[in-house]
Amino acid sequence: MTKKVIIIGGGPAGMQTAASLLDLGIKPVIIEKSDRIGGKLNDWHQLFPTFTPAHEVLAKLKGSMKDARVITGTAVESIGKDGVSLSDGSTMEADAVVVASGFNLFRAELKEELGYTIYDNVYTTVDIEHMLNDGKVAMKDGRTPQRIAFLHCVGSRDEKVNQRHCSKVCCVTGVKQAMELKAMFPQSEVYNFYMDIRMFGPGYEEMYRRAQEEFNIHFVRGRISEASETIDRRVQIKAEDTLIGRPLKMTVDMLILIVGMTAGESNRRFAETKGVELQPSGFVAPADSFTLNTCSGVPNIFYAGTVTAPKNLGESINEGVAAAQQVARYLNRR
Amino acid sequence: MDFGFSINRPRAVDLDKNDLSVSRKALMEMPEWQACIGCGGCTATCTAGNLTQFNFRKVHTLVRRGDYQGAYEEMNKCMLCGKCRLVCPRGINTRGVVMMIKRLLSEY
Amino acid sequence: MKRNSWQEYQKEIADDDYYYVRSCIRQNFFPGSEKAFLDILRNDVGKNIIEEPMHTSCTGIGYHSDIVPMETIMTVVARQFALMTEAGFENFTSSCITSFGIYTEMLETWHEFPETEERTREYLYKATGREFNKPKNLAHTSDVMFKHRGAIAAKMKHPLVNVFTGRPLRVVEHIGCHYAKIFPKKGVGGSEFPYVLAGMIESWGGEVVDYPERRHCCGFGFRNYLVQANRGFSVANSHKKLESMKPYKPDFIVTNCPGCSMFLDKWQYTIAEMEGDTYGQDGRGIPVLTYEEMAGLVLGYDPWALGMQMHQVDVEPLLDKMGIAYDPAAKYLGPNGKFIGQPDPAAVNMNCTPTPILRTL
Amino acid sequence: MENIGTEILHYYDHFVVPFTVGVIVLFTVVIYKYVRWFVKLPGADKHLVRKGLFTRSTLGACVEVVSESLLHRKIFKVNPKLGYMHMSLAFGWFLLIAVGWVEASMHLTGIVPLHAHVFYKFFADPNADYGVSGQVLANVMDLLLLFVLSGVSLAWFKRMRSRAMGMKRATKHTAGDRIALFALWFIFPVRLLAESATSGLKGMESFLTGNIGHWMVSVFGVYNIEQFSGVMWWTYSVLLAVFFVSMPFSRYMHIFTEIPLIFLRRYRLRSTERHKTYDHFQIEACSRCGICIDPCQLQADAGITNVQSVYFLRDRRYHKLSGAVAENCFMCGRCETKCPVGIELNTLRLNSRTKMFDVPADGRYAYVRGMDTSKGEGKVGFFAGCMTLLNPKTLRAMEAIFKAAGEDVWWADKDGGVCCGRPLKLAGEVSAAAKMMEFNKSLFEKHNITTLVTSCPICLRVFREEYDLKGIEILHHSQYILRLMEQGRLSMEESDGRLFTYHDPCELGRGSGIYDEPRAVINAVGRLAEVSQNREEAFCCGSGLANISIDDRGQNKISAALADRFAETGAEEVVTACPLCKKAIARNTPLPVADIAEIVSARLGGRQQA
Repeated sequence: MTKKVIIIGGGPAGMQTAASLLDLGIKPVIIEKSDRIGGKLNDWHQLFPTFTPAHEVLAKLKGSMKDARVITGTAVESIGKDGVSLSDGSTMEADAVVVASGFNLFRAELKEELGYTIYDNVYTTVDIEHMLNDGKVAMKDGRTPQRIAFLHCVGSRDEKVNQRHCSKVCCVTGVKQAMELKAMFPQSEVYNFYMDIRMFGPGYEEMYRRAQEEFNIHFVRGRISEASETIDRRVQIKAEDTLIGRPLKMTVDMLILIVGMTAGESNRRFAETKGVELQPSGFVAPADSFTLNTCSGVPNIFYAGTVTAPKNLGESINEGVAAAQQVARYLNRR
Repeated sequence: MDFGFSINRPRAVDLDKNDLSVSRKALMEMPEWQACIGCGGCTATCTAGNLTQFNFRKVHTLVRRGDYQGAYEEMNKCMLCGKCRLVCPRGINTRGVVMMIKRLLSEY
Repeated sequence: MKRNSWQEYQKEIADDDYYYVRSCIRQNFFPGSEKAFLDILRNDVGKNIIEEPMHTSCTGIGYHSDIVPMETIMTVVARQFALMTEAGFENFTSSCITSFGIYTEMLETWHEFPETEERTREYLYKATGREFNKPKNLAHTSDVMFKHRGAIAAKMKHPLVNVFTGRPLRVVEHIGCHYAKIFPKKGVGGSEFPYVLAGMIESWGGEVVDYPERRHCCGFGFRNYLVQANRGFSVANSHKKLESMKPYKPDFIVTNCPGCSMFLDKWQYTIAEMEGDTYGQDGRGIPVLTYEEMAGLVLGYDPWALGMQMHQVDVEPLLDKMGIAYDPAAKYLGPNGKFIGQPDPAAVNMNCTPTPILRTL
Repeated sequence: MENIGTEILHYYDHFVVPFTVGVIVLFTVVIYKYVRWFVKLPGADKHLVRKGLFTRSTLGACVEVVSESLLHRKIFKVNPKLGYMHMSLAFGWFLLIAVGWVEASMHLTGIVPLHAHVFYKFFADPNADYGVSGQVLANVMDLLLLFVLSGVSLAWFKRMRSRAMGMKRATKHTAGDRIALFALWFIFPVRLLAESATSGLKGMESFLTGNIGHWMVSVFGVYNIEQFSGVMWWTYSVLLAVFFVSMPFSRYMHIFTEIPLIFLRRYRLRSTERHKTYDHFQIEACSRCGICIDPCQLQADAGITNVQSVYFLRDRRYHKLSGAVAENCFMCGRCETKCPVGIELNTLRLNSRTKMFDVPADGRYAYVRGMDTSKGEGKVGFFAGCMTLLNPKTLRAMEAIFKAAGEDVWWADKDGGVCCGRPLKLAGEVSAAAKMMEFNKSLFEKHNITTLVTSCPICLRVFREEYDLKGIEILHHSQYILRLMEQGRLSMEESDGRLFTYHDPCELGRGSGIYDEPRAVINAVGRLAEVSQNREEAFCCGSGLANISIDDRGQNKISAALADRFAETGAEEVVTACPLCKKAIARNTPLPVADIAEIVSARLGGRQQA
């Protein structure tokens, strides 16, 4: 008797779920809406806090799940009791479904006052990862930046854009990129504007300290509330340096918005299934947040990765392992 | 002409106009100074701060931002007792910071 | 300028039949502007607009200076609406940004707290025996002008183009804070990238200057100006804006708020006297226009009929650039031909030699 | 006149010119320096010299000159191999000169110029028979030369392998030092060759130079050796000249300078917080032997290798002293106790800082004027000090002890007070420190205390040395507690035999000479297991306030290096008597760390009192 398991999403969590299911003798199917697996890991350059090239991790994941069946270019429209319906109109039966559909990146355009897509030299951390992958980080007109500002918590902890949650990994991402850019442009000055620095993971705080001490990155506690373009297409920013209680203004060559994680856009659709509940943040709610992190209210629907909350890569991958275990337990018990 | 008022100077710390050369030099000499996370432990335990408005954290942060006005005079309130160094969670040589600010900024 | 986001902030603006209320202070500062608005709307655009002589101040300045209580201003606003209702109009348009903000604020308050509207109706009735309908459409007069910018463009005589170079004039637009900073959705383009004036400028051939302190307040701020001790703060705001726009070499500034027109213009004089800083071409200042004046010039109105001699910064260099013919001798003559007085030359416009004949008068 | 000229010319050869010039330059410079320094001494110091000149001090100085400048007794004590090297060079050379003088005076006739004494073998008459005394003297001279050469070879060896000499690190020298050193290394080997060649040619007998000379002549032939001897005498003279000329400008200035220093020191001259010319006698008496390098924990534990006293004195002497070098020192005093010349290293470091950082302090600390946050009425004052305020256990323990002893206490700074001033002083800001001192002094006087107890050795030292508190006895709390115990005012529980180890704080031990009282207190409440290096040799905790530039990593390394030493003793608890040491030790030691007051208060009999 072969049991059929569908994994929604071919990002790191989905890939690891597939790999772990294969280890347990279950052959899963990954349904990936884009045309390749790997999810957003495809876009990243180096991973914090070790500066490991993202493609190395991706290659490992790919290698461990190469026997799984992968359907790309197909999205899951809805999840039912006995399977899923797909964007091509077909349905696919399954004994269990693992939702590993991930997160969406916050659309920085929504923070209009920061000028993303309006001013030439406002970027997001995602743009920078792309530039790093392309091997050239530069201003719009190709000049080398002399002054760079990072703004933390763009689309996180912000009532004004209905993102009340902390996206958790952006702090360390911003610090990582600050270090990468400073290493690339040693003559430049790099400023990080933050509300809090939340260095929750192992080695993160140590990396933060290196950023300060060895890379001489300036950390200013205060949120940039306004950005404007100057005549030479640089960006004038205004913040309060809350530690001195004075407004602070400066002109930078690049303003980089450290964008947070928002709930995946498919969560809402999936939540139409009874037993799949959303949290106020829009992320899917696990059955309980201590012992059943990868389980839903439906016995044969499971979760892995950032579909339930912002997580770092290691946590997402671990959830793939955990979800596979839960799936196997469920299938064996039946 | 007397207007009965004059144009207020902007309160903003302007990193475009501030002369950052001294602060750069200081940070080069003492990179650990940049590791300050603004916890305020130094200011809370400060012997001089117990008796005056002297706020070490604020003054040294201003200096890092290139705002040197009055920093020397403020640092002269310090008694160099070293309590701040004992409490600093980031291990910053706070007394060294005081001495450096005084050495570099005596003419400001 | 990739500012397409203004399109996300659209507001409905009535097309015709406006009930018009004036501003308290503009009638003194820029007396030609409000008349020009009515003339343009009636004669050039062909719309129906009524100006009811019974209307009063909205008491907004008193309100923002903490001397007019909430209940009072609500009742005054209600009375204006009652006059509109009695006149048979539904579209309310206000010449003043402060008033526009007040009307918006009161309508929003009534919406959020219906009991306040009930109480206001009661006060109004007890005091005057009047009743009112809330306007179907509320717009600032600049919104109305924006709405009809295409019709004006069709009749344009002097586009916003430098006749010597053939290039668009560079225009700084400045929006009054109470236009969209309080209720961003009530302004065209919202508060970050307001489009109400920019739309006019672009329609009439000019180029909008986007400078870093574009959104900054002019510094009027009621109590900041009204109390002499605070004026240093007020002027500092205009100073900051002027410094920020300086490198863009704007040909003129246009605003939609009575206070902003006044302060961006007059503070240039103060700053020149205090610090010797002058702005604009050859240090002759940057002319500050109301949008009505801008529309009037575009449509070929006589600058002196528009009241532009009342400006602190001389507008002649701008008129020359636009290729507008004017009579220098008539600048300080009123409509009846009588000399209305002339300011002494000042640092800000020293290079503009006063007309010798008039000096002797 | 002509006679004299002929007689001098009798003992003349061109090769003596470099030597003669060298000697003239040497003595001119040395005398110029000494006279200038002495003339510029403050009047009070000159008075001390006049007062001491005809006392036993002078006699003592003479003895010390022999034992230290010639025999190098102190170096012997620290490091016998190094001592022998110095003694063989200094004492051996001295004897070569002295005996050589006797030999030349006895055997040369007429007016014998200086160089003829030095180059005696060259000018000696080969045909004259000086009898037994001549034989004896020639062999004694050879013996002395051998003695010096043994020292020289040790010096060569030391350069190549300093560890073999019992030194972990040897001094890094300046170019001038290297020239002088080079000359010194070759002077005696060349002298050996020159004298041997001449002995061989002239047929003079002696066990070393004579035998080598005969052998050389027999092997290489008379002609070659004649040529060779000319070259060697020239080389010898030039080497001496090079050495003499470079001497006053190199570390070898110490050879002479130690002598006046010994006399001046015997006359009770001391360096102070402000520079004076006496400092030059100390600075130039430094031989850069490098004995101060090994005890320095900055070098041993923190890897900081350019700030040790030898380098500090060198930089200061050549006007190259940087703030960074002057500041980077705990002034723990470990090097000072080892210095064979007895240079006041801490004081000199301090007055360098004063010169660099002291500025007029008028108007500073105006905010303390009229302030008084003290509490209590007692005649015994307790000054916790800034650092003790971060050690509330110590403070509580002192409270309990005072209460148990029934002492009425005046608390000077329980709710925060004004710093004692020593940290400022250690940073060189002596004028500012004076303001603090002035304030605290008047506070003590205002409250009419008769005893001042402090739990901070830093404060203790400045109270004792600078405050001039007349009629007020100043005690460290360890001394005070011991006194209470001895007076029977503290009823203590029976010793529970707990095994403690004790860390000597620098400021308390080497700084104030208080070693025994804390030990007595510990022995009264338990047992004491000493760490391997204690008392005068105790290590610094790495937290000393005098070091303004060391970073936290460096401090931590020094503190971490101590941890094992405490563990080795097998003790259950580390006791110290300084709030800074306590924190620094606790940072890296797994054992509990307590202030001496804590272990006493924990054992006060009848706990109801505590």
